[in-house]
Amino acid sequence: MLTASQILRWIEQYAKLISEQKDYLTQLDADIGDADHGANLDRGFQAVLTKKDELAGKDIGTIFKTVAMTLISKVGGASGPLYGTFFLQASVAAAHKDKLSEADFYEILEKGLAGITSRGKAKVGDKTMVDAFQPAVAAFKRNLDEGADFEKSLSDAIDAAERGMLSTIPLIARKGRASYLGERSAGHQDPGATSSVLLLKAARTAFS
Amino acid sequence: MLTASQILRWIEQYAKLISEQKDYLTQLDADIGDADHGANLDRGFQAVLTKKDELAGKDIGTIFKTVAMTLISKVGGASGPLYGTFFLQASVAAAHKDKLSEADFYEILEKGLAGITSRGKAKVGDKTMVDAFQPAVAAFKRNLDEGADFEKSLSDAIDAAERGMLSTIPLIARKGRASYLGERSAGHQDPGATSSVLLLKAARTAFS
Amino acid sequence: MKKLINSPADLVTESIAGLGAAFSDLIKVHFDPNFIIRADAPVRDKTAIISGGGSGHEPMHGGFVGRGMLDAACPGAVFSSPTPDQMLEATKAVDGGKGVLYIVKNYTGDILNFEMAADLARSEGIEVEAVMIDDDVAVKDSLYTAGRRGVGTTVLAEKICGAATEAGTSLSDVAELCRKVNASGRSMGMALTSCTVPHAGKPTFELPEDEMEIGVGIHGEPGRERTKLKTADEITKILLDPVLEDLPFKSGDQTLLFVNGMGGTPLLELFVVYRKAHRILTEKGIGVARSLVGPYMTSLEMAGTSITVLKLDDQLTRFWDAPVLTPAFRWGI
Amino acid sequence: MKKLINSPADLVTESIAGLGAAFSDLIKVHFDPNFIIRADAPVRDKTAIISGGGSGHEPMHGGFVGRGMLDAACPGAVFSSPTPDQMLEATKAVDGGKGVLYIVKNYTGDILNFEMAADLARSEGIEVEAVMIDDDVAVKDSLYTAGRRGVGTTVLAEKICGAATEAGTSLSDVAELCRKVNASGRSMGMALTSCTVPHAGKPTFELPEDEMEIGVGIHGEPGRERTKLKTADEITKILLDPVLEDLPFKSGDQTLLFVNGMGGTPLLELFVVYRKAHRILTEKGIGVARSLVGPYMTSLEMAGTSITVLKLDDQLTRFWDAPVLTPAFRWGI
Ligand SMILES: Nc1ncnc2c1ncn2[C@@H]1O[C@H](COP(=O)(O)OP(=O)(O)O)[C@@H](O)[C@H]1O
Ligand SMILES: Nc1ncnc2c1ncn2[C@@H]1O[C@H](COP(=O)(O)OP(=O)(O)O)[C@@H](O)[C@H]1O
Ligand SMILES: [Mg+2]
Ligand SMILES: [Mg+2]
Ligand SMILES: [Mg+2]
Ligand SMILES: [Mg+2]
Repeated sequence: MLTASQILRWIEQYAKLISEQKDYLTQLDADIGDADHGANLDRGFQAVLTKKDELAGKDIGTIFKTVAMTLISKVGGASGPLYGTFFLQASVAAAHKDKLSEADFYEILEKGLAGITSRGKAKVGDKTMVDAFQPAVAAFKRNLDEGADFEKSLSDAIDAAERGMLSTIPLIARKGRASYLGERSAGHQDPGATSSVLLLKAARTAFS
Repeated sequence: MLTASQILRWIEQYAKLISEQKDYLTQLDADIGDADHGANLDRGFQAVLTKKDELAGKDIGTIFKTVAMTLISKVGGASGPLYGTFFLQASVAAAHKDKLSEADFYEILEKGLAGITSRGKAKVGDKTMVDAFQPAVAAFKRNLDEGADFEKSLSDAIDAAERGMLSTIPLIARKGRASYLGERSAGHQDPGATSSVLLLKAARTAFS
Repeated sequence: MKKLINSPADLVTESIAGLGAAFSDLIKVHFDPNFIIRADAPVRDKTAIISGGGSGHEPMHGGFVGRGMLDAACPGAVFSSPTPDQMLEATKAVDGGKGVLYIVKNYTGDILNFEMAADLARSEGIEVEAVMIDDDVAVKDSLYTAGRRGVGTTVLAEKICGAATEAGTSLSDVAELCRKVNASGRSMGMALTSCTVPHAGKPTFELPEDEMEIGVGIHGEPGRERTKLKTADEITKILLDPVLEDLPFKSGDQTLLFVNGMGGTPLLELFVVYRKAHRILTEKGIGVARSLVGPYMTSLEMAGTSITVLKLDDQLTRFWDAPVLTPAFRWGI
Repeated sequence: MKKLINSPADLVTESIAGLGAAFSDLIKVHFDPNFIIRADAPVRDKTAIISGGGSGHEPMHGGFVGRGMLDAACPGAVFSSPTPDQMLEATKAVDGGKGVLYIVKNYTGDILNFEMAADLARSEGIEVEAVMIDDDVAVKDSLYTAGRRGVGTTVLAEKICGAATEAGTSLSDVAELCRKVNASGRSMGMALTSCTVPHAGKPTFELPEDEMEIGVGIHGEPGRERTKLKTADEITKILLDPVLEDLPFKSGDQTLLFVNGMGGTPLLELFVVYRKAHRILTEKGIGVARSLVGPYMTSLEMAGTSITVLKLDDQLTRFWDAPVLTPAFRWGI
């Protein structure tokens, strides 16, 4: 079972990773976008961190809702509404909960991903964060169905996300700003897929 | 005696020197001015060259007058009116003449210089073309008074002009664009003094 | 990075504070969330228009707020779409009871954020329509991608639609008009140099001294192709040909020719481009009835230009000519 | 050198051809000699105003020709004063029988060429007065040098004097007014980067990545000193302090605050500078009654800014506010 304070640690850990990796994310975005993905997410998660104290002791649904609203109002760009929607849908799934089972955590990932795809209309192969998220959620589900423990499920999800992230390199983007590039978008790793991998990696650090 | 066609050759030779040295003159002007002295003079003298054919057979006064009007209407900047006035005053001194004696040539230099100083109000030491012109004219006069031959008179004038040109290096400019620099103008050779030396050197080549 | 700023984080807020101080007779600036509204907002019984997008494109959009053009502008961080809370607050501040049109450039971020704002505004009982501008012919038009970017036609649509709302046009009619302007305008741009996003601290891309980027985006997004530098006349033709073919523009058409500066290109050069563009159109029998030349939709200090051609009819011409009083556009008043 | 040009030699002519094509309703462009006159010139029984100078400072001066501002502008080669024959022809084309005022920025080349033009015009029976603008406090004011350069106040003088001539002011009175504007305005500028003169093909000066040039001239002439890069607020103070001390401006004064862009600096940044300048003035009790922000007197693509403060009275304010219809300034008509 994951506690609310572990969830909070997840968010903090992600904020830390984003801040450490923001130049890298921005560089990826400079190659096929507009050089702001790292700055965007960092602005959002730094704003989330200022609410850390008020979130201590709150239920998980409230934590996700606050993260969602902060990202939506601070990030902008494509990633703001997309990550915002992820956490908004996660907050619905976790409403009033103080603890999450492995199945609950899966539901969060799955509902969050559904939020991203319903907002952004991207499919696997479009060279977006969905290329990392979708195989990760599927891998988690497979493990869950097979009764694997949380650690292994998360680990497999991260591996799948990383493979998905790397799979974006040869792709021609069909969604987001990189799609304007047409064939010139091939040969570059998608920044959003990269930040998605970090989200799962932050979970491993926070939960172990 | 100098013939009209020698005078024409002087002008052509000066046009050639300016065109060869225009980047150097412009670079001197970039250091303490606005990076256009070479381009200015070259524009003017290229325009003069287009009138070469119509000037063949004309008297010296007419040649100088045409050079003057062309420079005045094509050069702009400070050097346009100044060199233009030099040739305008020279044309008055040489009006209707087909030949110039050494004394006539002195009068041309002297009247031309007077034109420059009356228009530009610069004195020796102000870090302008006058720093080259004035000692050159004085040296020519000295030789003339002593009965020296033309070649020596001109040679001494060139030496004096070069010394004058070099003397501008440590000076703080008091006239023209370089004066805006105040003390920062010291340590740089004046572009106009440099182009003035070339005018006399062109005479030596053309007349010998 | 050499910029006249205090810090990347404070740049946008300080800049709109300056804009507000310089034009306090025309506009009001609201902070946190950031938006700019015309000084007399809300105008009763007038359809309102809001636009917005990342900062770094000034005078767009904040400079277009005022009588005869936008009712509000929402500036995001540099090159990042603004957020729904800004748009929602701006919507509430300018709604005069006749609803609000959002003019949205076609970028995923802008689309998603305006979409969320529209949902929120409608849930508060404000009628909202959104029209997307996607006029950049440098990008292939495809159902399977994010489609074409919104560029120069945006400026023209905001002027024309703003005039229409002053004349009493309803929300649905001004939305229709905006779609018509979008359908009548085509653009393409190029860059000689990159811009530097303040947060990134270094140029978005590197262009060798003898190369240029054709079809560049206004956020420094790479374009169609990178080629050797050419003369202004050649570049003008490279930009204008696909623009003219796309609509297509035909002999006898009347147009508005808009030569836009990307920020770092001097007006002296823009007029060289304008001259050639005007000649090409004239030679094809296409009339240039109206013109706009200058840096109106910029990409920070990027050197380059974009050309927009808008097909005019009497209605568009009348609304283009109508009085306007904003920081960037001012005539007839 | 990366520029949107065909060749350095054709640049100015092609650019004013573009200007003329874009604004054929407002101006007429004459070639060889090059000058730009308002479309309805000569205006009978109106004092005419001519200005001019090197090109590369656009929209100054060609963009200022039109009703309520200049009757003619004479563009020289880039950064080179125009020549007397241009000025003479322009003078003949705009004289409406009441004489012609030359507004001349204090550069030796401009002074000498306008002086020759005035002699020529007078010899053809046209009454001419010339007023010199020398408002740049970065340069020491001395009787023994060429004195101060003419910078930002020129733009304001041309607007104000143009309005005065529309109101019927005589040649001697508008010359007097022009001297008053010059006496009431002070300016200082700075550069973050150099400009590149097309003929020269490389930057006029090299500024290391962490340095700036304080007191730079609009032709890229070196300034007062080269210092480490500072924040926008610090730079604003460095420029504004000597401007305010020089007149001096005092608490209770009403002013026009003009933050000028040198060409390569985005509007986004200029408003950050404006914000701080406005604050400094306000804190000293100096009122900012009118504002102008933008690239009006540029130095090709140089990045940087200059600040001009003009002390206003009722007369200057009235003429500033008066209608104007030129490519660059347009209001009230
Ligand atoms: N329609 C979409 N669906 C899912 N993800 C998307 C979509 N469009 C863009 N993205 C993701 O957003 C990332 C870019 O985010 P960011 O740079 O913050 O926004 P912007 O593109 O507006 O500057 C891309 O790398 C991609 O992963
Ligand atoms: N008042 C003056 N009297 C004599 N020579 C002058 C004067 N002012 C400037 N000059 C000369 O003109 C030269 C600069 O010419 P140029 O660069 O062509 O004109 P500008 O300074 O207008 O760009 C200077 O190097 C100097 O020798
Ligand atoms: Mg981005
Ligand atoms: Mg010079
Ligand atoms: Mg962005
Ligand atoms: Mg010059």
